[in-house]
Amino acid sequence: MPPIGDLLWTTLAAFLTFCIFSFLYKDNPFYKFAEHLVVGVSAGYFAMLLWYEGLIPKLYVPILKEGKLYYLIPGILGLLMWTRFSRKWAWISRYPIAVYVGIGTGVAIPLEMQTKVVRQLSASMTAISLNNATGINNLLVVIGVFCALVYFFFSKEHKGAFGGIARFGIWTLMIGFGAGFGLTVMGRVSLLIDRVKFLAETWWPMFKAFVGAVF
Amino acid sequence: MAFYEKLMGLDRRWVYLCVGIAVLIPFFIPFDVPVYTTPEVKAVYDFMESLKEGDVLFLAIDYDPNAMAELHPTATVMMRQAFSKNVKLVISALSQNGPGMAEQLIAQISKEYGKKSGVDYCYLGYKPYPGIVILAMGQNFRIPFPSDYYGVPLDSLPMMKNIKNYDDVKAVIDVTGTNAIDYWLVNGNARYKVKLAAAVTGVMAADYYPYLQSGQLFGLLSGLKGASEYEVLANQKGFAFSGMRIQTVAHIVVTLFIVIGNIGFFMARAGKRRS
Amino acid sequence: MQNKSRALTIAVLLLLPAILLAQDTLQSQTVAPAPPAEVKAFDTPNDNGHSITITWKLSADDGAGQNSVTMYEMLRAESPDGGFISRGVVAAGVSTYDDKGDKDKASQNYFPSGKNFYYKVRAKVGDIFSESEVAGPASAIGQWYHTGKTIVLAFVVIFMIFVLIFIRQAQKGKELYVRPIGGIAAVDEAIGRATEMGRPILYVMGLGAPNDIASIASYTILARIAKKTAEYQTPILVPCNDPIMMSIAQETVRTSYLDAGRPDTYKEENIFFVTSMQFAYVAAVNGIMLREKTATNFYLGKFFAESLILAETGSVAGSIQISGTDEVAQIPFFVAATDYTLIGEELYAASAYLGREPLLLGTLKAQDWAKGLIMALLLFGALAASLHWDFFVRLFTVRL
Amino acid sequence: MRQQLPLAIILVIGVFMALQYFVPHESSEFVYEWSLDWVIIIGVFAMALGLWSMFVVHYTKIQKKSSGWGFSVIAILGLLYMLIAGGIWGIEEGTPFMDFFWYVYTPIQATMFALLAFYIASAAYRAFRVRTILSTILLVAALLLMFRLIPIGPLSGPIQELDRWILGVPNLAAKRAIIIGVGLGIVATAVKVVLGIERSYLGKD
Repeated sequence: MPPIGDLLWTTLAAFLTFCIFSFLYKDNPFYKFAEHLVVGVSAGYFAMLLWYEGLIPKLYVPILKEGKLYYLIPGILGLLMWTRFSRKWAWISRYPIAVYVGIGTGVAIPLEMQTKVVRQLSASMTAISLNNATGINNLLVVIGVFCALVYFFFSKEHKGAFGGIARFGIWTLMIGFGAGFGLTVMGRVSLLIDRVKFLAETWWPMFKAFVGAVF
Repeated sequence: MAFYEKLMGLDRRWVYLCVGIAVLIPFFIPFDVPVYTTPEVKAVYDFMESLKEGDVLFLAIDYDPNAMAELHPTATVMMRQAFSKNVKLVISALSQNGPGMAEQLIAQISKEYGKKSGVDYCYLGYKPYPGIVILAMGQNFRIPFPSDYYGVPLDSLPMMKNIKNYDDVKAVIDVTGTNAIDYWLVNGNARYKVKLAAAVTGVMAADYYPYLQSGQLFGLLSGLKGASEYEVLANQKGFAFSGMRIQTVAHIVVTLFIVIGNIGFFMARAGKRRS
Repeated sequence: MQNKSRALTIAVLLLLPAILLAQDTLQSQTVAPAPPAEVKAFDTPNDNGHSITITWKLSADDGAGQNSVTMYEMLRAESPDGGFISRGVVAAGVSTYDDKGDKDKASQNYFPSGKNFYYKVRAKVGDIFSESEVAGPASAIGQWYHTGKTIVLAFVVIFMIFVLIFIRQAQKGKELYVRPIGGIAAVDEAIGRATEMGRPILYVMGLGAPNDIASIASYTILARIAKKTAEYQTPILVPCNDPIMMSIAQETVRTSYLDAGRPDTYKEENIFFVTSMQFAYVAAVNGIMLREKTATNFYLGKFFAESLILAETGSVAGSIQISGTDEVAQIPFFVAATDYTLIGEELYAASAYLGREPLLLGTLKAQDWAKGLIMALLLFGALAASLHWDFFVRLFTVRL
Repeated sequence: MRQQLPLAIILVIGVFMALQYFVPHESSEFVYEWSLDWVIIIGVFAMALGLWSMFVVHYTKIQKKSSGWGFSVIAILGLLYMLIAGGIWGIEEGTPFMDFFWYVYTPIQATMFALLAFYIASAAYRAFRVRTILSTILLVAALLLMFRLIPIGPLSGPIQELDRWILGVPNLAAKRAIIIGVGLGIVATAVKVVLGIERSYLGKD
């Protein structure tokens, strides 16, 4: 007979698993139960995580333990977020938000230019040729990227030759999307298999053993 | 409501039901589905079959437990195949968290075939810096591994008597979820002309097909799919195959629904034309 | 204590190859390999000033001669005449090594900046080795500009110039044409439908961080859409997965209602926080769709695996769905399961399209010019690569 | 004060952080790492707003006895449990806090994730019709990739090859084009925000 604690916890997990699957048929009290439970639990989990992994190491320790008083600045900014609790002073919260957004956008400008634009561009600079497979494929990639970029033009009407290129571009995109979709099916199915495994190979034997032991 | 309308406007719950069945039935009821075996997998299998009793093979189990799901089946089936043919194995585990897992696997399978450490196989275990270890083994296994995983000096192992370096093993098969394969390619294959094949995770596979074309790898197994192909070839269908069976059925079901939807669509169009 | 043990493991890791090679007892090689030559030690370029680079000429017995070298070991000392300690190893065939450490003085692996060091390199096989001449002194210094990133700087500058040019034009009142985008054209219709049905609109900003640019783009679109919903008097529900996103969304929507001249009808409780964890959030949004019977769903921002869950549930509820994300892996599912999808860059163009403010349209034109430039470079680059004009190709590789 | 100062802050910080990227020197690294802490710390304080908002949503439901208010009780109980359990016993493995994480949160999130297996099928069924050229291309590409797991006799070989080609050539091209476009879109949006051209998200009055 399995330890009663494990059994209860695992049975709860199995029950919640069924609750979520029941949503496939229609929205129902079981799903609502699981949904609201997980919303509360996850919010609490994340909040505690922020407390222990965020507030304590990033604010409490630096200021009170290491005496890095300059950490008071973000601390105060954080406090300013709380002005949102009052209608009258809510506008003050724009300062921390401005800082927050400023950091994000500032970092993004060069970083995204490097990782998304320059790197992709240099990656496409490969030798093209018509007398070997690799060369031809490289050529096709370059053409594909070119046409797809044409599709993204906003300030030019998609008609005539330009429209033709754009159309070829969107075809390329569609092949990519189709491939992405088809490629993903396998991964999604294995997620389902894992759940079935949990029910059939972890929970059920445990449950059966218990029932067997009791009756 | 016309038949084609039914086909097109099928309540999606029927789809869900079919998917559920498509996963559950093959999960609980084992049955055969034909598995197409790719040449790059068959190449490895044929090579293994070509080995004679007493030949030595280097099996590198260079993956962490987190890649177990995808790679354990391959390592298992290959080890079984080797032992069943009385091929001797030199086994390394060049991934930091791998050695324990590899040790369990070896213990289990060597028991199945009554194989003894030091006689039928030699488990070297783990040492840091895979690049250097692989290179050093090209000189002599004893440079990085003076003694095996269990602390027995290599020189005292009967099986290792006249095995010095890669020249004395028929080939290296690297089962890996890490970049160890890159070191095997550079420091093993390129430097010492090791005959090399690899089994990698599904996501890694795409990056290594080029090496297949260039002949630096004589075979390549991609994730669970490669493993299942190999299980079929070696005729010991196990975990990978049953997983693949479910995948195959599920994919067929999805495909069928796409077909059904389109049949309905065409019938609808034909219907419109008539009226 | 813990620190000490970590330091110990680090030390062990550093020395392990040396140790394990030292234990080795084989008779085969007794001849020491030829030593590495022309050893140079110099400050590592483009770094934070805690690393020195060592280069050398491979030993004659590396890949040739006796072909016996298995590794090189770096040794460092504070004076040329002694006290050398091992700093790390590289495999044979490699002729450069960055001797780097932490910048934080407390760290066990601290590497002092601006201090002189001397180096020598060992070519090793087993426990037999031969040492190079001593190189140095060299000291680590931090740089103030990363030369490897110049190309990125160039792109940013050029792009800024484009932006400024076209903003200028826009200010001059120059009309800019923008081609129609299906997903954006459908926004009005979608809002109208919700109004007719007297049902709310759902706006999901995705699971990005509040300062992900995709999220910011989503706020700006929300601003436009909320303005319309305010005019149409249709409630808009914005469940958020991050408190800061919630705060920003509240400000945004409130402002839009203000602009629409209907501040009285703004309901703050309609822009609310659900939870920060991906699938719990999705579970809740699923519930909202089915229970509030939202007539129109917008999914604009950063989305991950949940994209398809939202889209499918939405179509079960029979809502019109307009989606847009920059997550390449998720676009296929939005394309398949929603009525309209803003593909990648279109997401970032949307606010300009909806806002129709000349300044914003100006930046669209700048984006097009940048695209044009990139397309030209793309073709020329491929050509250069084929003609082996490596200098050109190298120009565009960022050396980090 | 209410409008201009925040915009000024964004401009200054934005430009500074952008330049910082080009400076490898450790003082610049320090600023960057510190700024990351700022983001985290602001986030921690903001969480209080989130929890409050969540509490209000459910509390009003309960108060109004609006349909399904009972479930709101569950949500609040779940929240309180985690806060209290985490507060008392901490969040290490084996605490009542982590028990709830492993046996309540994990199975639910894993099952939500698993729903995708069903949804991907029904999405395929509804979307992949040979309606237009585009939807046909989408359909064919998806089918070809799915066929790699379906034994279709002699065709299987060529299909494997074809799939590899699709992934390596058109798929790669599509991805690259999208990523480049996205990159430009991101930079453009970021620039608009830093320059204060796009300010709708900041609110005004």
